[in-house]
Amino acid sequence: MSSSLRIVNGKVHDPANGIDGEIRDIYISDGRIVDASPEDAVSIDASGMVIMPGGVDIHCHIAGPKVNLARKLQPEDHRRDPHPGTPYTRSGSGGTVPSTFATGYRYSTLGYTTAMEAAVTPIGARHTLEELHDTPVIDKGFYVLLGNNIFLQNLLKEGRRDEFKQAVAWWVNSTKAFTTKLVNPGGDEPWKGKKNANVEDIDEKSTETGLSPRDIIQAFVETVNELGLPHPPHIHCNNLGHSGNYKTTLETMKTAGDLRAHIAHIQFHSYGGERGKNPTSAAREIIEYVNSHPNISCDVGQVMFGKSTIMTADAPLAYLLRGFKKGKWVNADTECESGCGIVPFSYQEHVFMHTLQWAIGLELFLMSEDPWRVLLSTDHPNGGSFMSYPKLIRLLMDREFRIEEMKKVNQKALDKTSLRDLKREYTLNEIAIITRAGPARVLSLRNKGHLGAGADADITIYDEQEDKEAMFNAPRYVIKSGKSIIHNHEFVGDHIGKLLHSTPAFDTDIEQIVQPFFEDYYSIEFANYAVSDQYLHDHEVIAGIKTL
Amino acid sequence: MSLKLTLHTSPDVPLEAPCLNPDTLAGMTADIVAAQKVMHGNQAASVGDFFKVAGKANGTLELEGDLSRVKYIGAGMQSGILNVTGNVGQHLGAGMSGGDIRVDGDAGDWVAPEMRGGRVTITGNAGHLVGGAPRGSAIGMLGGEIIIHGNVRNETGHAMRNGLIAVGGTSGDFTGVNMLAGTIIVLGDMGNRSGAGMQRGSIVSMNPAEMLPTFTHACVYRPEFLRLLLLHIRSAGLPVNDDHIEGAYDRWCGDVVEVNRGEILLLNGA
Amino acid sequence: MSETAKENIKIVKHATCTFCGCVCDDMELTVDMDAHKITKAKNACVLGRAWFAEHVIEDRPAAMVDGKEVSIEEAVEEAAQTLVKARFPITYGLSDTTCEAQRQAVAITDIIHGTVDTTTSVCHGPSGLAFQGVGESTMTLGEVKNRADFIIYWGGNPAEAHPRHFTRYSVTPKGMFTPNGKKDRTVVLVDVRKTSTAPVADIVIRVKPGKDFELLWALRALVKGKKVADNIEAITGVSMDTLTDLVERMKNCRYGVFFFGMGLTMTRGRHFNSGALLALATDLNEFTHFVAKPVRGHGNVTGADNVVSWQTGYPFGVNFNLGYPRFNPGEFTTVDTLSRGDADAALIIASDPASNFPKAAIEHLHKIPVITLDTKETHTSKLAHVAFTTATYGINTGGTVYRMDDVPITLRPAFDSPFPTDEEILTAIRKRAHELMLAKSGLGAAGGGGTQKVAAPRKE
Amino acid sequence: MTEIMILVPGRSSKQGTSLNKGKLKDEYLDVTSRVEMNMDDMQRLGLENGDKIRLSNDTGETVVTCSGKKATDLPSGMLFMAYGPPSSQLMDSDTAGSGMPLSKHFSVAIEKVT
Repeated sequence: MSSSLRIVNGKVHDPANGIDGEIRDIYISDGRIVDASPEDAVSIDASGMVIMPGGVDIHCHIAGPKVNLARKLQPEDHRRDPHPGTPYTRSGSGGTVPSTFATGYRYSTLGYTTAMEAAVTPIGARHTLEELHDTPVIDKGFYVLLGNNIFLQNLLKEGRRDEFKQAVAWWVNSTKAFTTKLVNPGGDEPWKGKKNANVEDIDEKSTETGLSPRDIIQAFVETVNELGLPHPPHIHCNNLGHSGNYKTTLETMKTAGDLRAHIAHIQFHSYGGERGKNPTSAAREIIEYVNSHPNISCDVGQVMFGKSTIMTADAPLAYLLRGFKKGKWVNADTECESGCGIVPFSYQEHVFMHTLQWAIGLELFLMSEDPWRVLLSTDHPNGGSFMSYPKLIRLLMDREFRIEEMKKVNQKALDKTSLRDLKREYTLNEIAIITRAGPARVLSLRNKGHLGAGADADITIYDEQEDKEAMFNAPRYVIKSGKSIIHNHEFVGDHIGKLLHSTPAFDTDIEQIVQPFFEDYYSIEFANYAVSDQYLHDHEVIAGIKTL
Repeated sequence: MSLKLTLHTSPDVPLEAPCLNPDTLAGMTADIVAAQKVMHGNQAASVGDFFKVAGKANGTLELEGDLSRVKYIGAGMQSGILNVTGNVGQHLGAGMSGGDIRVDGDAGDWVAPEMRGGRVTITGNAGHLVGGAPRGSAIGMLGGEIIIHGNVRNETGHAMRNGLIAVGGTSGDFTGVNMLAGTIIVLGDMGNRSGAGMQRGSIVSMNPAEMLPTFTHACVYRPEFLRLLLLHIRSAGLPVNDDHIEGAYDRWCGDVVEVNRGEILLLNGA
Repeated sequence: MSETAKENIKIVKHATCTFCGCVCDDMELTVDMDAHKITKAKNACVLGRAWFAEHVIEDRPAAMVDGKEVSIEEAVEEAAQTLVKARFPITYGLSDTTCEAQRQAVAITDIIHGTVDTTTSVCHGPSGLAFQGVGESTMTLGEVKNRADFIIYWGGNPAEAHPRHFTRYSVTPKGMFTPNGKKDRTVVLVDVRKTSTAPVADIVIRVKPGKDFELLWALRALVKGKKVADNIEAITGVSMDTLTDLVERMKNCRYGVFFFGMGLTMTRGRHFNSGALLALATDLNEFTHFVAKPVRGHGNVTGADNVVSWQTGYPFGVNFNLGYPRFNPGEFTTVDTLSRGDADAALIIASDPASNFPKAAIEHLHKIPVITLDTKETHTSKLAHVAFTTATYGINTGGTVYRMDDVPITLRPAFDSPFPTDEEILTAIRKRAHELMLAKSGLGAAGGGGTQKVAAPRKE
Repeated sequence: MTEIMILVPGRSSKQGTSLNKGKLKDEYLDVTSRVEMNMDDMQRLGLENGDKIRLSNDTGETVVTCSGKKATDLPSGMLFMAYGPPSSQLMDSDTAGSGMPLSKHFSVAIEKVT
């Protein structure tokens, strides 16, 4: 394949550059989009087709220790969904937690070219990087779990905020992470140390540290904004899945004040009612706050009916879900850093709670006033596989289809929502925003999510079709970094993709402060903890943004 | 005349031949049958490379030869009759939902895993995991019946949810392990740990058996359903005698580790 | 890297011992660079000291075909041809090499549509099956050090097999919530004989051989408040009083841990023994925090599980005959593919099945072309068609290994070997096999020019 | 004299250290061809430390050297030896659909080799 391409006659959707369905030519040279047609360019005729930047998944679980445990756990899930190899590509297995190769290839068969693994323990960073190296085609990065880090909490408890900031920056560097992740902040210690208890209130102070979840959230929001990481703290709020949790979510967002914060899978945090009873939708309360606060971004974490796998650093949540079916359950404690829970799961139309979750996700999408900040995700594979994105897109774009699907679900649950009244249909341009331009902007990926000159030549070309699920399910062409990967629906090449990470500056003296703690409480050598550059395959440092 | 396939060349490595079932071959002429694809290890081959094909498909398929290296015979079968003269390999009748398989010989491991209906009869012995569930799955056989005249090995009826497995000889360890419901009858000795983790269902043996400490003796009685089942498997050719049919049985309840609604019935005074 | 050169002596700090699954990464190696020997391994246990001290550069050809020395290129070509020709090639071993090499080995197997299995299948493979049945509540070893106040060793003898397990991770270290070390913990040992681990234990429970399952099952019932048969002592050899006491201790501890060994996986009951223990640990989470961990053997057997899982979806016993991975222990595991006579070629990496396998499996190995990669001569390399001598991981090569608790560690090699690494040889075989497969499907050219270059061994 | 006992092959640190020298070296071969036996059993069977005994079962047989262990450490009727080529000779290859051959606790007949 030539390194220069010219894509002609296609309808271009490039919202970042204000282009909404115009017929335009796109030129590619040396992996980038360029202004003028290179001389030796090979042409692709995209007549009748829609051209978009490659998709960017801002929140998924595709690599690392917990993902691999979930893979090993479910041979029965892989068995029915094999992923055969081709002469150019490796084989693998699918299901809700595909093998690394299948993950990369399947993302690309949907037109996605970038995906971010949303929760990695620092000690598991090396493992995650090895898996990401074996996750082909897409560019990728990960968020490092720091919200239950005991050393960092000790610094906060002692009011050592500057050292806290240095340590956060050190940890991001040492793990090759993209940004920080908080999961159920403050919840690990009661889980591991108090016979499986959990923290329930954002202002509940820990007896050990004297810190509340709010203290931790606030410190991270301020610190990460000060450090100017490309993406703000990625927050999985407390009380995920519990009825009445929308108040916790609102309080979490308020804690950020006017600083940047990203709320992960916000659907799982938008429930009304009281703890343990009368769950209802609080989508309106949540989305109104998001709509009116431009510092907040979120991904929806839509629930899709069918098989899923709950895998989360929120161990108490997984244990709670395990209680319903008494099936197989994994708990995995990581020293000084995190918890983890895994439960095979299935969302069913007839179940009240599952329908409620499905409807709340759609409400959030349909009531969102700024698609640039309310982004598409299923929290893969928690709410459903990323392979269900095309169906989700159709649900958003096609009200007739939505009405048909609404007939299949638990009507009592639907009564608790306003979904029946929402008439909105997403446009192709809005889809391009919530799946490409928006996540790229929220992640500060300046070369992604758009088709302007200088952008990475990550491009998807779909046949324009009435059935949007069919359309988004099978792009005719996928180009990654200027290389043809899918051509006329067939794999014609392979590509390793690159690691996206950030390198905030820090004072190296912080290592002297971390080290003694480390020697006392970790089980590996401090010198062997930080991940060396040998684990970076092709990579790119994403520059931060200064907001303060 | 039915369709008859006679092995003329033994496979060097395992041969995977799920096409060897009366549904798939229905309506095919001998030439087309011979051209059907099979996998010889990792290499594609055709039925004719290994079998002489004669006759015409009429719902009955006859196989002959030592097929102990041939896997997935009768897999996914929905109807018709499959008769084998000779031994068969692993995964006989995997996932079958109907029809009748009879093997005059021995069968390898995984006879009729995830079976949903129909019948399998083996006149010789069978291997491990008869009517079982694949690893990781919580549900095995869903229906139908498996009659084995000889012996079976471990994990017979692993996680079965419905149906009947009857064994004329002995069974190995963990007979009916994790079973959800259904019936397993073993006329000979059972290995240890029968019924471990069972929720519901019945495991019956004519010989004394080592019971797990999580089973309790409930009573001695003459269960009516068992007489009917025993008459049924006697008619299928298993050596059920009048003492079995008229005898009283010790009823053990378990597994208390689970919901304690399963039972193991042992012929009293045996 | 923290090394200091002093004439011909080099010190390597924070090096990792890859002998057993403890993967202790606090070695300080003194290396005599002239003699190519590690003269001292500070912090190493008896096994680790032997691992480092006995490592010498072997006087062997780097590559042999049918016992005759050949160039590495020729051996790679012969290996690739042999594998591509085979209808049921198997890849086996992999627990004593780096993840980087393991990734190449799985790639080869995928490309040639073979079967890959690791020594896990004859180690904690049954625990892997149990995991797939019931899940697992588990932890990294630092959590044990920091939190565990109640530890049960079951069917394992770390005093002999993992000598530093007690002092480094589980019993004596002082941790965050266990400031007094051993004093803050109760240690129980369950085994069929009084092993050398017994002196560490506060309570020793001797179970009748082959009755672990019954004992674990009874404990599960008791933990759930259910009754068990009165003759439990006759069945298991353990009295009801002992069981009741154990149950109370388990339910009332703060952070309980099971470590279990091959006394469960290798005995009658196999995966159900491991499964019973994992289920018991899960049950106990109704009352307190309880975790379990198989105590793994070889240095990177856990890495092999991880690599095979992320590349195929399944941990071991994976077959690619149909062009995609399938998993079925008993069908695709190596003892079975060999003793049943299914395999028609074998690629064996860092393992010696000809010494440890059942008789029937060893007999079949003698009948088929075998390719071995090993650092030393073994029973298997002796019968091999193609035998490579490779550099020793952790001593001569860098790369990644996973500790028994899935924690990955980067190796710090001590000195160079004249032999190539497993990764280099396997990468060369993979590239050549890929070319040959492309040629087979008419998509690429495979000719004499395709042979992969690998650095020739440097003779002294 | 023949008697049936339960053989428990396992790891020992001696086996571990000797295999670093090489599996074809004398030390490893020696370590893996020794079996431990309850002293009372040895006395009853007229065996002394260093005597050769033949272990056999349906799968195969092997000749090993025996050494005594106190009854408190090793129960009567049980034998312990390090894994290795000799113990493999007695191992059946059936894995019961698990991949794992029974590698511990197999019954073997003991016979003094004279």
